[in-house]
Amino acid sequence: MYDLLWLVPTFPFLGFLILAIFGKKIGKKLSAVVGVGSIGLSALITILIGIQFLTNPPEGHAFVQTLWTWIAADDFKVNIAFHLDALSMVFAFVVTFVGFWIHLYSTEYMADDEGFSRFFAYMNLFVGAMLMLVMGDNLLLLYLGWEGVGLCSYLLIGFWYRDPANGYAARKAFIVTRVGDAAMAVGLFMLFYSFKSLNIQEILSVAPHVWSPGNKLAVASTLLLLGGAVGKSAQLPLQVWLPDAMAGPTPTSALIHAATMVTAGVYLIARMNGIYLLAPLSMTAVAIVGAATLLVAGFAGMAQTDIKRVLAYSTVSQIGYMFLALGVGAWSAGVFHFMIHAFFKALLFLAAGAIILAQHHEQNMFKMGGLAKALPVTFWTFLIGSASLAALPLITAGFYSKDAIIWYAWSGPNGSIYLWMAAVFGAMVTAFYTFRMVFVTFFGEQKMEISHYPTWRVHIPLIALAFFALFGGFIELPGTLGHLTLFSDFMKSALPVVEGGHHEVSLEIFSQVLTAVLALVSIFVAYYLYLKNMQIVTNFTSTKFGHGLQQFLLSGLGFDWLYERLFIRPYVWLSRTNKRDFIDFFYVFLPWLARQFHYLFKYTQTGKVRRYVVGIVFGVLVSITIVVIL
Amino acid sequence: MTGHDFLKLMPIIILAATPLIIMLAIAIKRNHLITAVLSVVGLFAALFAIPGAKYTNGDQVSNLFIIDQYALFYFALMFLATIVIIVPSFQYLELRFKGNREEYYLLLLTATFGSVGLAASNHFISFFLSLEILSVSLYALVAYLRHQNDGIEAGLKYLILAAVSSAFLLFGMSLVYSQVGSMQFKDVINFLSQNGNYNFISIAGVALMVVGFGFKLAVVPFHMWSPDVYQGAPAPVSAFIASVSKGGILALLFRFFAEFNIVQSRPLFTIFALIAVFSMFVGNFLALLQSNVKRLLAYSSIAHFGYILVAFIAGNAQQQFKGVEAATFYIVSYFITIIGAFMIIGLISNEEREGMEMSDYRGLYWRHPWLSVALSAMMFSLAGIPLTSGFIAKYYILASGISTKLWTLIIILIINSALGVYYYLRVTVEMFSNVDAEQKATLISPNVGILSGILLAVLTIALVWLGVYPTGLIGSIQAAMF
Amino acid sequence: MTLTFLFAWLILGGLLAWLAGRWNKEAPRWISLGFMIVHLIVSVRLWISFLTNKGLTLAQGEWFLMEKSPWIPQWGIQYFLAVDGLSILLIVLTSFLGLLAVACSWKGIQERVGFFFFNLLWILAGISGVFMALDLFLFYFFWEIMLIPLYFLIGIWGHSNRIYATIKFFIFTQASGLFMLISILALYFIHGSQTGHYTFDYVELLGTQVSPKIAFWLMLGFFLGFGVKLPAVPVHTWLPDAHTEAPTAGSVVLAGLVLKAGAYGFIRFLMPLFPQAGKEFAMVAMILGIIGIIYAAMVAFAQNDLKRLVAYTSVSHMGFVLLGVFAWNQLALQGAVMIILSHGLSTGALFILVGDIYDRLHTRDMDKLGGLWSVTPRLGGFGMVFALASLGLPGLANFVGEFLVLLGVYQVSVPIAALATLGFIASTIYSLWMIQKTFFGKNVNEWKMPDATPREISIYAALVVALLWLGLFPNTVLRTSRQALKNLQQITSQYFQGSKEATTNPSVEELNKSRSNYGGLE
Amino acid sequence: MIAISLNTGLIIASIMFFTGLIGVMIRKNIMFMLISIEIMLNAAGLAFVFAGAQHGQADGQIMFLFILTTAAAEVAVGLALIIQFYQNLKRSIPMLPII
Repeated sequence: MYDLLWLVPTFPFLGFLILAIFGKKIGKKLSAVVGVGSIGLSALITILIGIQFLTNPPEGHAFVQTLWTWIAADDFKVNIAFHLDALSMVFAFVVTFVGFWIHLYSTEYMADDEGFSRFFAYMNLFVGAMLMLVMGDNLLLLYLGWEGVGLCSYLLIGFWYRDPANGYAARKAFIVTRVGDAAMAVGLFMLFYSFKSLNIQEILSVAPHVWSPGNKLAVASTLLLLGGAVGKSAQLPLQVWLPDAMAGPTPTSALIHAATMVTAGVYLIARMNGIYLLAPLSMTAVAIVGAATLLVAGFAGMAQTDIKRVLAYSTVSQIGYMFLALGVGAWSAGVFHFMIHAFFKALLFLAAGAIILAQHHEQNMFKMGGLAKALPVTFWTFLIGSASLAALPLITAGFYSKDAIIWYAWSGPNGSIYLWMAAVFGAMVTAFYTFRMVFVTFFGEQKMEISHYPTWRVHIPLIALAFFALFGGFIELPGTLGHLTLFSDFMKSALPVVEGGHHEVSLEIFSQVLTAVLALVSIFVAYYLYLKNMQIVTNFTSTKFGHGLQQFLLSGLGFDWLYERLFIRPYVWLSRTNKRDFIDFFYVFLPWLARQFHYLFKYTQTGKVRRYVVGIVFGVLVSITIVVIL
Repeated sequence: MTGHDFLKLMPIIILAATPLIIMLAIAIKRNHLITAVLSVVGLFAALFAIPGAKYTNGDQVSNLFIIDQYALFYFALMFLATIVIIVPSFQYLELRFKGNREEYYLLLLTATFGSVGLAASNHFISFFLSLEILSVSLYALVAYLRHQNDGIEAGLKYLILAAVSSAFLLFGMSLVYSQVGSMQFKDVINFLSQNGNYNFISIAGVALMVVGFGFKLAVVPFHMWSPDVYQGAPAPVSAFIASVSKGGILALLFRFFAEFNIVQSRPLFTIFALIAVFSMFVGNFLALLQSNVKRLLAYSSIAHFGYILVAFIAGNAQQQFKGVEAATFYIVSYFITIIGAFMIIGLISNEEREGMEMSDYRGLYWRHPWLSVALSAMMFSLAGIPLTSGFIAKYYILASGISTKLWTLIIILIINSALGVYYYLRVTVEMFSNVDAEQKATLISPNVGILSGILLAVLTIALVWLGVYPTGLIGSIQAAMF
Repeated sequence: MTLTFLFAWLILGGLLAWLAGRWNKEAPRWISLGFMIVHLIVSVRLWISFLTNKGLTLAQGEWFLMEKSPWIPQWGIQYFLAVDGLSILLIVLTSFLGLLAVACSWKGIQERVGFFFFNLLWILAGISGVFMALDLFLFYFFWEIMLIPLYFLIGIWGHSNRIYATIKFFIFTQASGLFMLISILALYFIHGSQTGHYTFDYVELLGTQVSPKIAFWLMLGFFLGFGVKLPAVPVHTWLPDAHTEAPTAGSVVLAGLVLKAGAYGFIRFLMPLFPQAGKEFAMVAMILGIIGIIYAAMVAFAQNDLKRLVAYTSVSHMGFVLLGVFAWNQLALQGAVMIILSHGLSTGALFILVGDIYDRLHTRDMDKLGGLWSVTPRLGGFGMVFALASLGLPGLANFVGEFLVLLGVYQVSVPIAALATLGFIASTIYSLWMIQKTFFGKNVNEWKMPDATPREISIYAALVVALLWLGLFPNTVLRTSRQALKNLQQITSQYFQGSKEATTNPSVEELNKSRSNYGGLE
Repeated sequence: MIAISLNTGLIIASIMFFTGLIGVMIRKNIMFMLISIEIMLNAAGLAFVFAGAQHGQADGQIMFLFILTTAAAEVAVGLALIIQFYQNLKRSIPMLPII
């Protein structure tokens, strides 16, 4: 069964080719079939391989399938090969499974859009590129997938190309990720020259021998990889592009900017755990980046009015959690949270899509209201998703995955009390803005009538994802609540086991109880502020300080404003002033100089004979003086 | 005058006899065609006498002339050049001159005689006499179209300036003679190389003689006459001045300074170097924005003789690339180009005026493709672009310059040839730019006869042939050098 | 005999096209198309025969095919054509792009068609000559022959300001060529005085011992000659003018091939002839390369004329080649060759596209364009692919080259490689900007134009396939050029020791020991 | 038998030469220019005679004879041109200010 591994990425690429070339000709119906079918097939194969991987895993818990040698120059040899182990299994499963539901959903969401086949072509290309990324056997192939997904996010954000704002958002996304990719490329060079190969497994196995822990090169290369990860996963310095990426169609936001692409950074760090362990400094850096991002994104999420931007900021903050988990060394907890997050965040986005569809494409939450009764299925699935996001204790999967991270933030090998406090506070803020969103959109009186009632193609994906958002968490229970570690045993083969928990069990209970209580409290506060009497909020924001704070948070804590002044304006000004390429002035000066000489000598050609005789005499005088002098 | 000398001088004698025969013919019946044919036949006879002169040994013919391989090579070159010039002159005179045209050929032949005399002279007297014969016949030739004043003015201007420069030349010669005691070039040069540096009067004399050379070659301080004379003179005569007259003087210059190593004597080296540098710069800069094609060619010939002087200064240090070989190759390629160019100017003219202005050549590509191909080939050869003999010539000069490490001169030569490219390209640009309607009326439509057509084709093919496969000419030049 | 055929065939084709042009308009097109197809077949067959038989393992100084006959014996000049891996690749590129240039000027050129194709084919003849000539004089001869037809091409069929552009281009290349000629001659004399045998034969001239001071000046002469053609930054300003005014075919040939002559010159002549001077100058040249990349990218971003923008992008890409050549190790050189090929394809494609847009809308001003995707989705699609190729998207050809160059440069100096990677970002900015301004956004001026015709689609499809093939299967190309580049490094091995070990990593045995116990993966 | 030394002779000749030269440069009338040219040529001839006398050879004087003849030829052609020039003026053919 393993030999069919190469089919998994090939189907989406095939789908892309068919749709790109024959898209217009085969009409919407057929392109839908091709688009969804290719992802469905690839999901099917992934699941089959997954089952076989669980039942009788390949020797060494890893299977490699080499297709052909990609580049072979001097001692640099890279081939197109797929590496399947537990980690890539999880990612591949999530990408294809969640991807399939989103494709099914978007057949209806994009039904009346004239770029229908183009949309599915891009989506298939994205899934293909993401699979290359997660299953790449060497870092260059990973880089190929990395840039491929960056490209698809650019194409899909700018999908409605008629509006230049979408174009701007798309370019912003691609360029910011490209900044990260440049850093990552330098990291790749560094790795190549330390290990003479870019093959991931080889690097991980040879690393401990080549580098002593804390080695300068290890720290540098891991930090550079972190730079790449930060760019792609929209973490702190480079997180400005994700909120604007909401300009794309909602299924795109669901698939790319929630479930899969943005977690590519998590995959990279998890995959390269070997060298990260050798550089504790970078581990703490990852943790700090994660913690800071989750706080910044959380605060920003509180003040958003557009439903999709709230979800965007919540995605940034949840990935912050994953980075935090990886930073403290809780590898499998981070990946587990990735999986769970993929489910409920995709669910939330799809539901939000359904809401937007139903509200004449209105995205401002405060213009909606009272949809609970009008769209029951959407409401309940949205509620489950939000509960899971807010980590409602015991019942939602989100609780288990986030709680594990919060606990390891303290007890993990690299954890510290401050990280724990940041994580807890972050959880509280998450709960607040999530339920603020729920109350504002679904409760209160209905301001707009429903323009479009979602059909089965919307409901089934929502329900499926809701199921996982609820029950996905039970495969990994924390020590205090039944200690079921199905997921981490599965991940043992790929990721180092976390020897956390050297603190007593009582501390663990204390942190779980504390987070649960704080979550509930903030839900109540959200209920009180945004449902009971909105007045408090409105008159707070009317005060000068309140309004300033709201604008500050709304703009994502002013990063955009800062980057605009720091990078964009100088670059644009510098290139605009140099439009005529000042080096050219020198080459324009030369002919001018020649022309001046021309006019200078022109005086000698007066046409008068007597002037010419003077010329001759002048010549004689000069030669005589030369003879005298020399 | 032994029989052997007689055989040696046969080419010059035949050349001298031809004008006499023509005078007799004119006396019998004044016919333009017969005169032209007679002069061509005379020139061919002189040409065929050259092999005879070559294989009789003994070069010195009386102490005035020396007919060695070098002189005979230049004889052949000048005879051919004059033959080629006669064809367009014939057509030009038919078109533009109503008076009696036969005397033109007399003057032309005497001028060639003077120039040939220069190439063979070995003595001050023969040098001066040949120079004067050449100059006087040129005065009349320049002013031949006597019903128009610009020709006469050019003639007068040329006369006065030539007279002044030959006065300087003579005065220089007298100073040199006063020190050396003999007028033979050999003795003069031996005297100079032994005690040149401290005998002030002899060096001053040579410096004054340089004025004579400089004027005839139209190099910088003495160049001012050439644009006006080229413009005023009829096109074939300008061709003659630019080629044969300068060729003769150059041959003499090289013979005079053959054994004398220029680089050693500081004053002469500085003078010639300055002249070369300024000729290149002034020639190119003045030609840059010139809209009159004849004046443009005049300035470009100033620049080209600046390049040749670089080869002259390089001298004969390097046995592989002798300066004189480079200069001779350059002269041959220059002859072909300049005569061809002036011939085309001659063809593009009607009764009132010659096609001198740049605008007369607008859109020539689409009106007369073959004529414009010829002119472009000539322009590219002047610019020194490969596939033309101009490139090989420039390469030859560069090689001789580099072999004697004249780095500054070489760099200046490079810069100038880049400058030169500009105005040669402007001519080709003019030719392939589109003609707008109303301007079409004023254009002169060239009437290219069969003979001049063939001649042009021969010249262009020779140009390209020397550019692609120059071994033949290089071989004969290397054989002819002393 | 095939080598002489390769360039003589095109000269013959040019003449035939011109003669045919006097009778009817269509004949020259078909003639030149036919000649180019034959040329492509011959060069591809040459490449295949190179790959199949022992061509891959030529020892140093051995050539796969060689033709030598005396030309001007007095000066030791021979008609010496020879081909190794590197030249074959470039000749195939010449014939491929030449064919596309002929195809893309099918409708664009209406008046004086015969003379147009005469010039086009003679440029290609000059270029294929440059890639084969191994006698320095013959190399210079072809180097200059390329100029005249291009001068006519731009001068006659160019756009509004063509005269200024074509004269500027001509003088730039002519002057720099002359400086190169001085260096060639000086080398010729030094070799002659040392060995007594005056020759321009490249193989013989390789060994000449030149004193470092003089060698530096000679190397500078060559650098100027090739730098102007490359174009390296300080002397690049002729390229944008020449491109904006050239007809489409002229731009394709200019960007695709004429620039490559400069790059080829660097690899073949500059470093092997003056290795020591090259090594000393390497750092300066690399800094120039970086300035080239960043500076040109920024200027490109500011342009509003589409063709001028693409012209500056090729200046930026050629900055990478400069880096690769002066890093002078196997990786960087392989990368430089890859960039040469992929840049030829991607920029050639962009120019054809811009030419097609210009033929339809008669404007290249990006401010007027916009929203073309809705009018012509196919053109938009292809434009997107070519823009992505030019920004170096992995999977397409440019990335492989740029990655290898940076890898090679990293080994020589880390800061330069890091700075050069900024080039990735800068190239993204201008490529996306170009796409946004032409294809996306609202169709403000309601452009109505027909979508790509089958002829155009076949050209674009050929280019896309070529770009993908080079991007995903670059090994055939890398294999072809590997031995040739190894030989070149062999020549300069005295000054450039092989790939230097990275700074701090351990000795080699330890590495092998650890790798052996893992039993290496592939 | 040489009364005058070479240097004095040369000085006389050069004085004469430069007077002629200045004459050409200053005078506006073309006839006078021809006269000054004659003076210059004779001065050169004189220098030759002195040089010849210095070495006791006849070459200098022979040279002077040649100089005389050629100077005469030049002036003759010059006068012919001037006459033709003024004839054209009578037929009012425009004149370029060359003097």
